Amino acid sequence: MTETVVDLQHIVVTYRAGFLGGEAFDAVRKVNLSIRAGETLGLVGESGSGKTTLGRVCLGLLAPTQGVMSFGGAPFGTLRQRRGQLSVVLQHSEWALNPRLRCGVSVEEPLIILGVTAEERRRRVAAIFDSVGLGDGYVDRFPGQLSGGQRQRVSIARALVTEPRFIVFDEAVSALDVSVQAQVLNLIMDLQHKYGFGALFISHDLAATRYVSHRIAVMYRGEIVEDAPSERFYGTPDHPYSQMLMSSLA
Amino acid sequence: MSALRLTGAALGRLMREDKLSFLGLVILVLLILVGLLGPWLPLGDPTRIAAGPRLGPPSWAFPFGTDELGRSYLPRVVEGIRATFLLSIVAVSITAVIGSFFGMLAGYFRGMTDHLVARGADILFAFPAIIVGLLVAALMGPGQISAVAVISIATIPLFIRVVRSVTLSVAGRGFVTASEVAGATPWRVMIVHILPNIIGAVIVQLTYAMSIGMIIESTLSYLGLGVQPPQASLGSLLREGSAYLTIAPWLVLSAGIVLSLAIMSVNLVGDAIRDAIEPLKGRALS
Amino acid sequence: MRLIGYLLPRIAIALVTTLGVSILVFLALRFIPGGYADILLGPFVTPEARAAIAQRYGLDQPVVFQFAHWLFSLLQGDFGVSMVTQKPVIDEFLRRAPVTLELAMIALFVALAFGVPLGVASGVAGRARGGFGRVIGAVGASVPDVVLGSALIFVFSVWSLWFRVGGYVPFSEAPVENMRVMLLPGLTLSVFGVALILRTTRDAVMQVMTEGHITTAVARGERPRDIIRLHVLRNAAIPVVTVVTTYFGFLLSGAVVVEVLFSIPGIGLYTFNGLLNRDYAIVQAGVLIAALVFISINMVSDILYAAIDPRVGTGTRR
Amino acid sequence: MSALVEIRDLVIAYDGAGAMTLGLDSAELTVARGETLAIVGESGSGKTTIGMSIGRLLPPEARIESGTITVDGVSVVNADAEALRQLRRDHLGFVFQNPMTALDPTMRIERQMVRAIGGKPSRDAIAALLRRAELDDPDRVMRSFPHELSGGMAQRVIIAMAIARSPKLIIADEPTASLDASIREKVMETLGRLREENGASMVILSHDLRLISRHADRVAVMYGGRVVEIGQSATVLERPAHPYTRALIAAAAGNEKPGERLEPILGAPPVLRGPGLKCAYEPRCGIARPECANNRPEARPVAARTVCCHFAEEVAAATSDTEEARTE
Repeated sequence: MTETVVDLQHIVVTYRAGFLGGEAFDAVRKVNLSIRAGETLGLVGESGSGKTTLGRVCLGLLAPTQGVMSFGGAPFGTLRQRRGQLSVVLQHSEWALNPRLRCGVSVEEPLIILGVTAEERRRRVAAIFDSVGLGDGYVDRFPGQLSGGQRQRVSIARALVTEPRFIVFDEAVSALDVSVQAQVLNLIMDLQHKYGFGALFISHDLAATRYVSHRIAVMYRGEIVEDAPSERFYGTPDHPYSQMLMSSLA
Repeated sequence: MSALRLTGAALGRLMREDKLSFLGLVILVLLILVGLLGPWLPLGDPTRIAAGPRLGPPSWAFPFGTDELGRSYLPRVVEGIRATFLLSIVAVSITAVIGSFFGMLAGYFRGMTDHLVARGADILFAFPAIIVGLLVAALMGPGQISAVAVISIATIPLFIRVVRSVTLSVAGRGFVTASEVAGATPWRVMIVHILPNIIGAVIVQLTYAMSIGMIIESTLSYLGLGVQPPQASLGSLLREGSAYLTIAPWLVLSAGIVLSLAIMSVNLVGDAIRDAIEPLKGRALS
Repeated sequence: MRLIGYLLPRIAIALVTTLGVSILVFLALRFIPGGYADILLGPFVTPEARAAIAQRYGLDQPVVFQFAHWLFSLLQGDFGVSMVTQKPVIDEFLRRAPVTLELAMIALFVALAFGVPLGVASGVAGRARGGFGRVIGAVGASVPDVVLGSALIFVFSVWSLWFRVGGYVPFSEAPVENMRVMLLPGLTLSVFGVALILRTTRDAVMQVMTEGHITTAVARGERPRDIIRLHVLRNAAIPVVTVVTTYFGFLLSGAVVVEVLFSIPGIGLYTFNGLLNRDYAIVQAGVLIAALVFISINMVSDILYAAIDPRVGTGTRR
Repeated sequence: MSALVEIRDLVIAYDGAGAMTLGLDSAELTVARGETLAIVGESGSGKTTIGMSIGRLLPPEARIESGTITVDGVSVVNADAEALRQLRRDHLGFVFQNPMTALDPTMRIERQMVRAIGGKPSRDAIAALLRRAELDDPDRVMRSFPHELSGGMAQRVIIAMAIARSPKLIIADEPTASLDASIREKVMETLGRLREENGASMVILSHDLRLISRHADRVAVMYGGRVVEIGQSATVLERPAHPYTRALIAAAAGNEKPGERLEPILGAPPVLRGPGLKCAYEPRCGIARPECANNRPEARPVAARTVCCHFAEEVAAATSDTEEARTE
């Protein structure tokens, strides 16, 4: 069960500013990373560290300037070919769901794209709503009628409905209140035990990341300066930058 | 809530909060009804020659007076309303379809598509409407079809720009990214996610394009480039009436006032829809 | 440095647009019913003259050469020859340009003088639904020039009140007479401008008022007058500049109907008469000049953006 | 020496689309002179509303229904525009959450500083003020536009503006929320030092419990538009007497043991349609009893702080036991 889900080798992403090829800026520099099934890798860094860019590379939304991203041991291919195998949960819960569609319809979409039959879709959508703790009637509600935490649960349900092998959580709890954050963090951990997906948990909040991840990679100015089991971050990590991040938790 | 009750409530709130727009809505509905039901209304026969004195002033029998052939001008103006509305609606519908399609493509695909569509819009935008009218009249000769073409050419660039910017903002939202990651094709994303979320802005632009369309139609027809006799639109009636402007001003004024009311009502309804979609909350400075 | 990096692409875009416009006009004129060539040559022309004109316009060569030839002659200022007067069309346009320019200046001045202040006042007044700004904006934008012009002509034909319709006199020769003729059409054109600028300014001001730095200014206890003068106006300027330049571009090249109504001898009237006389060289030149004016005016507004908003051109999204 | 700020029985309502919601449900609060008071609360708790109401900087759709707000004896609720303007200019200093949107994007920093200081300050005076806010290259900062500054520098400019006219009270709305963790601590230290140098009081609105414990003398916890617990920071954070405060501390990730599970607060923050007749926290409270659902607890002193809970003693006692258990 511990096959590698996502593997990044020497990934470099260069942004070229300006119309006539202005100065180049390396958002990600020579990153090597791999995530196994059932494991959550926390990716911590401040704004501008390149963590979101790396997340987009892992999702196949952004082709790296250099380096190879392989998925399940094979070249990534296209999102179309990989449909149903990976998904994403994003930060702002007010835009996580299409306001015009009922929650059930939003969660059903990945199954429609996979070509699953209507009967099977209805069954799996109902099941996934229960497993995220939103049974009885939430399926037919519109996102506008839900609280931030509930909307985030629906987007997690959508991310899980095709039982993908890999999920990226990009600042998925940062916009939530502290009390609701804990609910969603626990939900992510419980669902990982149940479905065994590999996860990349991107956040600027070391406390939340440390709680939910098995391993943590600290990113600073496009490079990974430390990659260690999360227990290390309850004590004193090696790299000075990691220690500085820890100081804000004291 | 049934759609009927929903619109009823919205109308009620509109009447209380925004009397101006409500007035606009009432005028628009009245004009459309009169335009559609004209022939069955007791307004007189638009074609009956010498129904009254030639160039007679407004009177009970002929509320809008009579034209140079003694025809009552009221039923002719009513016929004109229908022609002007119909012509503008046809033109604006073409604009909406083409404008939304290319605007959405440019806003969603970005890159080269965006540049091509933007340059295309810039090229069309460079021609003021009436100048396009001259060119089209030279090409296809005056008439309803060229009027429709001119209105579309003049309003498509505006439409593309608005739809493009709205699409840009919607495409950046989480639910679009999530659908892309799930492997949805660009077409599915546009139809299921983007279109329903920009339809509000499209409708607002539609009303504004309608009012621009009616201005263009009346100007073209006045210059003899638009609707030609025997067909009649508010613009062509303005043209006919202007020949007798100083001696029988009621011809031009009646058609002109009705045309202005039509355009104003469409503008006001557009404002109301725009405020309903994203209310602009100002702020007191104290 | 910032400006060059920002303007270079803008200039490139303007050139591409100009090329596109000229291709469009060139092709349009070629598909005129009855064939551009026949119309250009006219039915009564002797064979030799026909050959000479064909050679002059390169009508025998493939379309691409014709276009290159046509474009090259344009760049040298040769906008073709009027079929009626056989004189270069460009001279007539240059002779009439000041008239249209004067009309445009009057309309723009009135539109700015009323549109901006009313727009700011109405915007600052905020949500007042029945705001006077909205009423003026709605009415002004809804009365077509044709209707307003006709109404003014009728009123002043009955009680002349110093104004005169027709009989244009250049400002240099007789300023008062000139004003008597030009004020009415100028005002007619300005009404739509007032409404357009008023609505845009009002929306821009209301939008700026919701921005964070206005809250900071209020929290600092700045006087409302100062907040408007120093913070609101400049931040609301870009949308207003956009609409003003677009409107001015329209005035310079699209105000045909007012020139026809008030028989003002500007380029609009000249182009319109060109169409009536099927003198397509005039129509072609008129359309091209209108588009070129519009494109260059938009270039001006791009430069103004960079001057007003320091973020423009540095890639920071506004 | 009366308190600098006294808020009594304040009710503020928000007119949403069609529905009215209560921002504050007869809230009580006092800020002593020279004190740093932190107001902690989640979305909908009313913390921003009460903080901003001190300077009556409320959004247009907010209405003060009833209650009084006095700053240094001046009533804010019925102050006319001019009096309010002078109060803000001379006695209040504001620091906002997002420094990038709080500065005029089209105006250089120097001119904006002049607006804050008022009158005709010399360049050196402005530079000195910026240096006090620990901006080491004031000349460059003065010449730049807001978008040319980093988040941290922009926030320091705003802090300099806030203390420009040595206000009696600084109101900081989530001052470090949009800053990176590395500079958050330094910016808070600067703010605290400048407050002390001016002898001003400060109100900090925040949802970050750790930040509060290091920088505030007292802390007020808000829930459902009311102050449910207020007292010395150490007392309240180490031995909370209100079930919500305790649950909030337990739910926050950061001080749990590796592998230890966080205790989330089930349900979601309340939306108040009208005055509360029962304890607003009752639906989510772990120790709720019938009495909590019938009558609304009033503020009363318990274990050296003020609490709105019928069973505060029980909560205070319970936390002190688990506290010992945890520290062994």
